[in-house]
Amino acid sequence: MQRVGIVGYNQVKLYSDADYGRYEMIYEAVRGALDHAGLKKKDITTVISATNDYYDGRTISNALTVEVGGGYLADESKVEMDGAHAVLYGLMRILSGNHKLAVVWGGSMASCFPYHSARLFETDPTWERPVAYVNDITSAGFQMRAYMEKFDIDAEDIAKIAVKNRKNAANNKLTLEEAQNPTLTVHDVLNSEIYADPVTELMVAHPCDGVAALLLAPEKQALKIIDNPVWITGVGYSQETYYLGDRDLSENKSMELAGKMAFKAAGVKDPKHEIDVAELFESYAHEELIFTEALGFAEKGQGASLNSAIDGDIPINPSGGALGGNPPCATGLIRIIEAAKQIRGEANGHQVKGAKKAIASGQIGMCAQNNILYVLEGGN
Amino acid sequence: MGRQVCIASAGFSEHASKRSDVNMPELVSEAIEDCLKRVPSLEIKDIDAFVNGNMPAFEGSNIPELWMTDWMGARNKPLMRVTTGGTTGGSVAISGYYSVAAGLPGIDTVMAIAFEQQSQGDTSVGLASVAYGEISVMNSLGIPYDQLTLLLSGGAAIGIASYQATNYMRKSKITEEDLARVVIQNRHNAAKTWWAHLKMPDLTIEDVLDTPYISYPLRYGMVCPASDGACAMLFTTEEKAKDLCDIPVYVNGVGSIANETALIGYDGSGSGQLDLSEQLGAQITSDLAFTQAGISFPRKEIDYAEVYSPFPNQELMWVEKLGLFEENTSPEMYKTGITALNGELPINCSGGVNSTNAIGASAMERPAVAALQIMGKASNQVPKTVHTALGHGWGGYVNLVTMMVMADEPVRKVK
Amino acid sequence: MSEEKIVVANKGFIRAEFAFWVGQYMDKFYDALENKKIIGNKCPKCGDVFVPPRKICGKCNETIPLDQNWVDLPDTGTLKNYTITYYKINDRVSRKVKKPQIIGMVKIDGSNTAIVYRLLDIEPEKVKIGMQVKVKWEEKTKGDPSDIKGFIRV
Amino acid sequence: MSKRTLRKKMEYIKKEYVRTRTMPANWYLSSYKFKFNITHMKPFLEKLKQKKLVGLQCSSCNRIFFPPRLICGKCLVKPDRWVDLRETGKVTSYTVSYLKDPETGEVIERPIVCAQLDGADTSYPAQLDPDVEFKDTYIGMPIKVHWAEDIKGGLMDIEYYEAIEDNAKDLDLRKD
Repeated sequence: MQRVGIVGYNQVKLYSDADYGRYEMIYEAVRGALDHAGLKKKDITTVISATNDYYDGRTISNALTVEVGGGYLADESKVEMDGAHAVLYGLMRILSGNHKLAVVWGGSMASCFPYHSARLFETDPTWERPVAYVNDITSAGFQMRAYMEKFDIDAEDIAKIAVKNRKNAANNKLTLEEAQNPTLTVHDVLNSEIYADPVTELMVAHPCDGVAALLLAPEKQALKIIDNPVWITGVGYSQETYYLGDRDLSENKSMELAGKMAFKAAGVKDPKHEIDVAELFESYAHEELIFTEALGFAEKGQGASLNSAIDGDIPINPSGGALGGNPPCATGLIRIIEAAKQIRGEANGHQVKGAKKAIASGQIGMCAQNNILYVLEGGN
Repeated sequence: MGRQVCIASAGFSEHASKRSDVNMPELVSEAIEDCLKRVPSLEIKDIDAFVNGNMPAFEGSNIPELWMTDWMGARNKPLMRVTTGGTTGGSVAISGYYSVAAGLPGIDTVMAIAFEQQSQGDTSVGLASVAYGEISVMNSLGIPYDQLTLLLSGGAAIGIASYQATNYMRKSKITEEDLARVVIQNRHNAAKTWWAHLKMPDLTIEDVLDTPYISYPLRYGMVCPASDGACAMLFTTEEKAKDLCDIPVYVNGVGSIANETALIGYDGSGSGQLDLSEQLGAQITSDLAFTQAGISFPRKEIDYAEVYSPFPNQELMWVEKLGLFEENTSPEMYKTGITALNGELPINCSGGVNSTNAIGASAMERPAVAALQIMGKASNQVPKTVHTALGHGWGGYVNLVTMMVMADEPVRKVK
Repeated sequence: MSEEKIVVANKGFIRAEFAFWVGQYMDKFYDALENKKIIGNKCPKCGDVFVPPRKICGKCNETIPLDQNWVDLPDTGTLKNYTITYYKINDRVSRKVKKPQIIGMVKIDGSNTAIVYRLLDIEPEKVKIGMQVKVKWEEKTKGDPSDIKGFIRV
Repeated sequence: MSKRTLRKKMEYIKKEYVRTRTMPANWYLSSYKFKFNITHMKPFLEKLKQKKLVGLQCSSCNRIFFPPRLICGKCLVKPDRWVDLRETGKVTSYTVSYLKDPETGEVIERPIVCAQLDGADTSYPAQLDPDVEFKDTYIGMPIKVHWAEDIKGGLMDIEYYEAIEDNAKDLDLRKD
């Protein structure tokens, strides 16, 4: 796979109830990304957005964002998945050779819609949705229980992840204020309110308001635009079957397949030693462990023994991850931006020393049914 | 950079106003089955990736691809969902093209699927919600809701089309009869297409003009139906397509240029498009796609066209805006039969959106039919040989357009 | 702009109604539920039994004919997984309730998939993965998913 | 569409499908909020109170937006210059709405127009003088603002547009 450069990015600070209009927030993200790269509106040839009709409360959620998202007379399209999937489409458009600069933006305002109800709309409407026993909350509980039961893991190990991510979030000023907690303890996490037993409230990446934007350019153009683009060298994505009863929730098949595909594309043979930093979209603390295992950073069931702190073996989510704020449709995009920041050395306050190769992931669906993984590299 | 992309097959499900015998995934699986029938050497497990889309708010299900994974055969396969409202199908087809063109390792054969089961949903509320927020902000700016309903009775798709119709009628001085003639051609063609919805082999101009107005100058008999249906297209690389089918259809140009929002506009800030029949976005899209495909004289070089025209005035408008006919001449072309099945430039021989409109799928059915016409496998096949064809889609808030130009010969990309 | 920002947040007020066609496979299944019976269908290739029935087996991509391969199943099963939550979600809102619900994932005996329902008449501490459960039917069945009120311990 | 009652059936070749049961679901937009930043509308509304019309101009491409816009899509910047506009304009597009009178049940045909003020580069849907017959409406028709009796500082201060005499010599521009 040919490499594609990330030449600019911007993320609006996350708020639980932002004092922003929707269009204003999108504009701020896209304009900021263009300014970050020193580009103009007329340089844009294609715009890919990631929004969701049920999150925005409107049909064709991209139709009226054409002007504010920089799409006027540009080749415009929308991916109705996570922002990270929109990056994939932007990447495809760049790789096809038809486009020179792609703007990818994604986000939504969770303060404006009933998040859990909108997620309920994902379930099988002919069987599960009328009774609503399968939803994003219960599926989180099932997933954590399946993981703990199969590998005999303590809830404490999972709480540790929540503590780590929320502490990391405190060092990242773009994260949600409510999610930051530099003094959190494992005891606090385990004793917070029950979300879906065994998951507690503090293990959950709560939805919030936010928009992020990213600029992609082909290799030649990227080098002309800035001196130190971050390269996307590999991407993999996959989807597993839908019904929770058909799946082994203790592992994540789609992340495993996405990882294989991405590492193969990027020529990564030994992810554990080659990857310097990982930004994973974990909707719940336990998903981070399941992902680390799926990606081969640890043996199955041994994820908790990996030191994933900011100065650890493989720092995972030094930015705070999705636990630091989860704006639907933007979270995966923010993970890519954070990984790019690490490589460029722009991660103020949560920089991993000497990060050269990073991975970032995005997901959608119950129990992370569909995953996408990127391999990012620095250097020219 | 970038690979040559071919369409190896396309398939449809039966369309009807109520496909009450199937649920959404089953409807989709019908289209996939039909698509794979034309490529006997390919099995569902040989497909490397999937691209999907529908118009979710018309159907009440969010990201239904998650649920229908198994029905599509997408278990443990890469999948991407693209939706852009009315142009969803076109956007999905284009993303199918890009998925192959990008040359991501291991992704050679891509199944693109667009579907809609409109009978499940509430289309009027769905349409109202397009600009629901805008309506509410105009209310905060001092317009009471009863006034807004009056203003926006021209806000839904049909209203927009009637604005376009008045603008177009002023320029080209056509009569309602000209509009009815387009409808007749479409419905007669639909009668010969197995999957089409409104099959009316004996419809006459008088019948159409006998129906009441919905919104001047559009009459009930001129308006598209609401259908249930699905469409699937198979994109693959040049080498694989040659193995799979006799006549691979090369995708030579794609475009989906967005224009400014119209009518109340975003934020309730008015229309950036003064003349709704001008369609700058469509003009630039066709320029872009034709340039990519190396076509300088579309009127001469295009052998077949499928345009997205829920309303007859749009069909007249699009064929001009896409560069197929000179400005204001298309009504004449319909009169003289140039656009008929055995004409010089047949248009919408499947019956078009005017006869079958499963919104999410409609814009994909256009390139799908065009591709089948090139292959010689379309159900209402034109008698002449089709070398170059185009499929067009329209939607959004009068501002989104998709277009795909296909041919039986490739235009090599410059390295 | 130095002026104070004015942001309005307007509430919506309309509602869209949907009615999902269940398809002929699920229709048969609901007919059975109405008679307080559980049926599934079997993949002719791998032999997996699905509850509820499906047109296509995702594992082998094999189409299961509508008129064949139906399997009658008992209303007993094994608990595979469970969770306890105070949240209740519907199409409009999610809210917290006082009494927690125990939601279990139950593998109906003789099938290869699991279905998700409430566990009834049991204390949260006593729920054990692997325990045998049995369907508690709603008294008046309507032929929809709510005919199964939940599962109780055998 | 409000004309459901007037529909005449059109026959087509139909195929009957097995009717299966349905599962209900709802999408409650009442649980949604729509957030808008309307800071840029404030000066505009204040001017309306004084019966003055202002448009917002993009200082990059010089287009004038009436009503004001948050962002100029062409340049992707915030327009920030206020310009005065005249009260005259023209119809850029129109359609006829058929709404039932809630009391009499009679269907009223009323033209809805897109109005563009002279000098502005955008148009917006507005109402025409109720006395103007829908048959007399045409594209390019000159119009003038009719102010409401009590001015509140809202968009309804422009109650409707009244038709003014068409000075255009070229009558070809009129609708036939």
